[in-house]
Amino acid sequence: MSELILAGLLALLVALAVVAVRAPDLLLAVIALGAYGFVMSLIWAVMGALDVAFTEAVVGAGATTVLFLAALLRMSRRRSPAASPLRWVALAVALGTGGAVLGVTSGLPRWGDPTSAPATHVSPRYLVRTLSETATPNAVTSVLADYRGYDTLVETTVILTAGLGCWLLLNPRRR
Amino acid sequence: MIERHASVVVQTFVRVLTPLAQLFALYVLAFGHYSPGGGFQAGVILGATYILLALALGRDTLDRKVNQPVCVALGAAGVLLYVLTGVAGMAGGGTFLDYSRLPLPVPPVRARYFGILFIETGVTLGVAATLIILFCRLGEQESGR
Amino acid sequence: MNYPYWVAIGLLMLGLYTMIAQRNLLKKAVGMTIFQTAIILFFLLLAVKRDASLPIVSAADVDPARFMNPLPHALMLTAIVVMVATSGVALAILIRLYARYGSLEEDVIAERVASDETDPA
Amino acid sequence: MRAHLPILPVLLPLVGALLQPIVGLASRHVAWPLAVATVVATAAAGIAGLLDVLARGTRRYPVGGWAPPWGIEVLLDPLSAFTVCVIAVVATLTLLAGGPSARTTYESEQPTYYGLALLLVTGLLGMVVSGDLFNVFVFLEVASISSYALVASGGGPALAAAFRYVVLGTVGASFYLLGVGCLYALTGTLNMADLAARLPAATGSPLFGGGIVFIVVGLAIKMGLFPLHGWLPDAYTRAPAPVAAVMAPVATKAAAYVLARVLLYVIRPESLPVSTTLAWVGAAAIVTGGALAATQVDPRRLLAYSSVSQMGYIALGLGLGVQDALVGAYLHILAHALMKAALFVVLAAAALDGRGPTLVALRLGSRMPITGACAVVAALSMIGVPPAAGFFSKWYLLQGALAAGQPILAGAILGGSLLAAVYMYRFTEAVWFGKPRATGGPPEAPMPLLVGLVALAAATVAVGLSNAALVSNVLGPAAAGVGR
Repeated sequence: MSELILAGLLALLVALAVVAVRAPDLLLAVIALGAYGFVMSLIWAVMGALDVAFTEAVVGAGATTVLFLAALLRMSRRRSPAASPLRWVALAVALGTGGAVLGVTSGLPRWGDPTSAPATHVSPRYLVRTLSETATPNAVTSVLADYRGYDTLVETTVILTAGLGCWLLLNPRRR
Repeated sequence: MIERHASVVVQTFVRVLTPLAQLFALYVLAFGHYSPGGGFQAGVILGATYILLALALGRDTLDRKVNQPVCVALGAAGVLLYVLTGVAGMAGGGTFLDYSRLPLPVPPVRARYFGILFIETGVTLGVAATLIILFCRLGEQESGR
Repeated sequence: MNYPYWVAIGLLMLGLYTMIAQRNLLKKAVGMTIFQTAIILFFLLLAVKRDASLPIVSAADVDPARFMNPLPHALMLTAIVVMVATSGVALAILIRLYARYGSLEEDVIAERVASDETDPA
Repeated sequence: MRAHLPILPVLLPLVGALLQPIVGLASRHVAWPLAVATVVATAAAGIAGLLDVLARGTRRYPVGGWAPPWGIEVLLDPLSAFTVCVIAVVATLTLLAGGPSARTTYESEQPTYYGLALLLVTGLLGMVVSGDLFNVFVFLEVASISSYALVASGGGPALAAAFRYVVLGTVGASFYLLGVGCLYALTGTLNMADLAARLPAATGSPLFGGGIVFIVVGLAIKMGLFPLHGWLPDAYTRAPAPVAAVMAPVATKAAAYVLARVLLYVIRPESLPVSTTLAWVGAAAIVTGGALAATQVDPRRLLAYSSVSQMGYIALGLGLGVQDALVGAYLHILAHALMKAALFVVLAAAALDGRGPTLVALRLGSRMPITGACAVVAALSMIGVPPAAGFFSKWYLLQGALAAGQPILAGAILGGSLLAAVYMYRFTEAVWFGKPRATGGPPEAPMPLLVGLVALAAATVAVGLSNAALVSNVLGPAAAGVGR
């Protein structure tokens, strides 16, 4: 059952991505991008990554869309329909990269394999010991905030960096 | 320019919803230990309540409530709270971010629990302040230039 | 059945194509977001274990095969935040570009930048 | 404090950056002194760390008290400690020298500018000391996002350059992340030492080759390696003068360091053709970048293309992978950072004096004799004239190329020097000769700028003179240790 839901959501995801990329009206593109983010978060929820789904829903689908919309208020909604001279280059780069990733994924463990390397090395400790070592039942929280808390500090720093950057760039007193 | 929404229903609803959403943000922050959620999500929700205020009651309301330079400084203070929690672990004889060495009157494992809470609070503060700044600046009107 | 990986690859190609081929800079930013989420999807697919539940454990010393791998989840939380931060700065640059050059089309901006550089106002 | 030496080069600039907006609420005049004090402390910690590592060996610092591979470890060995010193010292001198220029550019926004500049330094240093591939990605993004904003703060044409930089930089970072994902899928670990132990058993998988190719391509974009340098010339040309002076010498070096770390420490270079390709790409970068630099009329663009050429030397050395070539590449990281910093500071001095962005309009020699003299020292080092640092780094690279039996690559190294002679001659001629145009400002650059500039030029010569000691004590062990 959840296989079917996942397949349906993935199809919807691709459709929304195409709309976001192709739409001639930028407002439509941004709305489609927001819907894309939301469907993505549903997919991750179905896959059991609830923490990521939660974040994608509030940060990816929510905050990103709000920021895109706030920016669009100050810009033109139209885009010129002319084709780019670079589209063949782009197609070659995209196909080349896609082909390379496809080739590489032939080495991936079968999807959902509980004996794959990521499932058996490093990560089991987090599940087995999160309660006894950090008193935190949610292993994602304990990995994020404690085992790999250094990453999360830097991640918060990234957010602040973006805030300072926008603060510097969009000062109304500057030209 | 983002104007005050015309409908009284919307305005009243947002006024009622805002404190509730902020309370929910605190819940998401504190309950991240047990269920999905944590500092980032809480920070975004907290920041979003201010954006909601701006959308429903107009930019003026937001500008009255938010002093932008102080908001930037609060964002930095949030990250600083994170760093200081880590430095407190160093002061207790551990490495940076070793919460088990925090100078708290609890056993080491319990200290890790509180350490996570401290840093998540810092994250919430940093993310919420930054999101408000991003929205204020991205949505600012042209007339100031 | 590795079909979810194929979706991630398709989105990755779509995003990359858009970033290069679209002349509208906002569309490039949209492509950038799709490209980044594709990679996040790829990473998260690695975390799935068949018939496993959420990585929230209620007792000590559980069987790790019964729970999803929490490590990619934690990593991708970080990646999502990084993605939004990049979008924020990109949008700030776009707003300034539009205010200065009155367009979001790559070639129009390039023309006006060129005349700016030969004749700095 | 000794126990915490590995983490201090990250903590100090981070705290300094966080204090900027808070202290900025009270006064904007303390921003510059605070920033300089921060980087001075960082450089001191970096040097102390290097001395400690040389005396007592490699230091592994488990952040959060979690043993790797479960936690993130910070790694201070001769190579990372050396690179930390390069970045911290050069950032100190450029932030000092860029102060007067930043004051006129940013005025009341100085706290924000210095906050972002220190975050850039934090990101670069964090990448260097990290022992975890994903942690490197996060620090890489701190450095990148602050760079995007700093370049864009130039306004006008700089905005277009910055957007291009965002798009290409995001592709680079995402490719890197994809490569890390492949290696993670293969081994289940992100820790560099753990990967190095587990990868040899898994070299047959397409995930191994694919992961490394994605990582190398991603980092090549970030280090501005030809032909993926598309973002670099415009970004360095249009960025405000103080930003170019801070960014250009160090921003690409951290990515080059990570490339060295991944290629030589995490994987065994002999197992893949990636290294040979890298050496040839480096040679192409040297020649193409040099040729393009020789044709520029804008001195900033000239220096930017020269950076493309000089990054080629580093890639070539890393690709060759033999002892002398590695020593040459590491020494060139230091030499290029010093001389490129000096040259961009010279341009900042010219801009302060109101001189336009063409070679013809530069002409500051007789008006600013000290500044002009420093420009000549840096230019000679760039060409590779002894006893400047640039001579010795190229000398070791040449030895390495010959030792590896690659006379064509050795030819590219020499050809790059000839091209450097052409473009640096044009640069120096523009600085010194031609009729000085009288402008309103006082003669000679402001004192802090001169202090930083003279220190950079003096360091270029000092590093050259002391190269034997540097190589036998620091770089030799670094090159040998990485090949271990």
